[in-house]
Amino acid sequence: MAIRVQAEDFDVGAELAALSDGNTAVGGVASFVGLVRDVAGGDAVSAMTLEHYPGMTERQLAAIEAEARTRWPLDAVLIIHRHGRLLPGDRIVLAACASAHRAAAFEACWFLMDWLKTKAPFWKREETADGDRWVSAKEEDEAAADRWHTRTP
Amino acid sequence: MAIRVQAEDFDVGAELAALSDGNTAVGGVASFVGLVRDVAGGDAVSAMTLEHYPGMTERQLAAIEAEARTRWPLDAVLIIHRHGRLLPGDRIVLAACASAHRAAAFEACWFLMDWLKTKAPFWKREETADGDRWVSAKEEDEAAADRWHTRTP
Amino acid sequence: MRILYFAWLRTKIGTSEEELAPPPDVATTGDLITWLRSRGPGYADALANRAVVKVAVNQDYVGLDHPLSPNDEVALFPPVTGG
Amino acid sequence: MRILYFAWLRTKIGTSEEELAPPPDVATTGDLITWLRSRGPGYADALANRAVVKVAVNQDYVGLDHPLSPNDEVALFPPVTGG
Repeated sequence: MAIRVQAEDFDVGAELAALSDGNTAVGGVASFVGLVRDVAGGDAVSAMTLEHYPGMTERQLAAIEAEARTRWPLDAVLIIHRHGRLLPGDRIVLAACASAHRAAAFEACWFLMDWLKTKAPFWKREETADGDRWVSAKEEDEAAADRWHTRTP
Repeated sequence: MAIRVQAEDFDVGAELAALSDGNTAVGGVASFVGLVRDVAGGDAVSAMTLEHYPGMTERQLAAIEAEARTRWPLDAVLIIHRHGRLLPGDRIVLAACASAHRAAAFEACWFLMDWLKTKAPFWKREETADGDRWVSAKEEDEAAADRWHTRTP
Repeated sequence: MRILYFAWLRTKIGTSEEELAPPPDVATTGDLITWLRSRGPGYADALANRAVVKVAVNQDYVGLDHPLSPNDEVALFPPVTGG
Repeated sequence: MRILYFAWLRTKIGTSEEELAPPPDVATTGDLITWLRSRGPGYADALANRAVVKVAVNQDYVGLDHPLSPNDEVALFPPVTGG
């Protein structure tokens, strides 16, 4: 299990290499890096702050990872999520799955991101020219997570 | 367009960072790194050699990238594929897609890998205890590529 | 009972955490929200629309009919927006 | 006409590339394969099963009914196994 919640940035290349290091049964590593965008809802965003619920965050991410491991044959899983103030272009999150099989790695990584978006207790506050505002949850994120209830890998 | 066919290894972290560098419209980068496995068809593999068709390889990869760009809103696409002799654990291929939208990045990256497996003119020759052998194409790879003919993103 | 608030629930209520002893008739998470609403305009505003209030008890998501114990850690927050 | 062979077609035929001038009745890629088979046991073995022979003309995939021109670059190879 590899779940990390931190303010610091992370080294994507080193993290991905570590996922398969010493395990030559791994055929591939699928990953997703989420970045801060400079625009949201048509407005320029100069920065954002990620608040989270320490303790529950780690608990929920661990549960998401455990669920992924029951659904797909994974050799390694990694989720790193940052909190605190971030600027456009900054990395927010890394999800990565190593597997002998390409489809398992892709599906599991996508699943992690969809669940993380709807289950992990993080909240984004954006800084715009009109002041600060909390980001609203997107219905499309709920729909993206819901499809994993019915879809069999 | 970023297509590279090379004998040398690549720096995953640097390549992924470069995909979104200076473009703060990118919300995420989905990627896949393919690795040499130490076992195939139940036999231990000590090394493999990737032969390719110089010229046609670049042409097919460029066509695959162009197709992905017509299907999904992508800010950047990268495909790096190595040739020559590789050892278990070595990186073979990197496919990565940057987009404002998570689903587009994931789908496009998966599409690239499925098409690359069935369209890019590379052939693997494995070294085993019983001698060298050419890898046979997998029907499951054909099926994986075929689903993109009907599936609408 | 320890009550935590996050994101705009926290800013509307004006605190991130408080130790409260709800009356005995507050048996469920739904009861707790109803009772909290009566504690002031900030609470009433933050908890006006139950549909956008998520509840966790001891760091697990629960519904509005979840039973409460005096030593529970209860968190109220809007739908999550990380990732 | 420049003919290229890859992977096990190359090893069975024993060359990676040759310049050939097929007779005038070799009009299509299918005709070419039939003609190549007659050039020797290595060719016959390599090209025995058309179902596993892929053909590219000037670096694009084509079928077995594709017309040929004298200056074409024709490549014959097994199904690809990269990635």
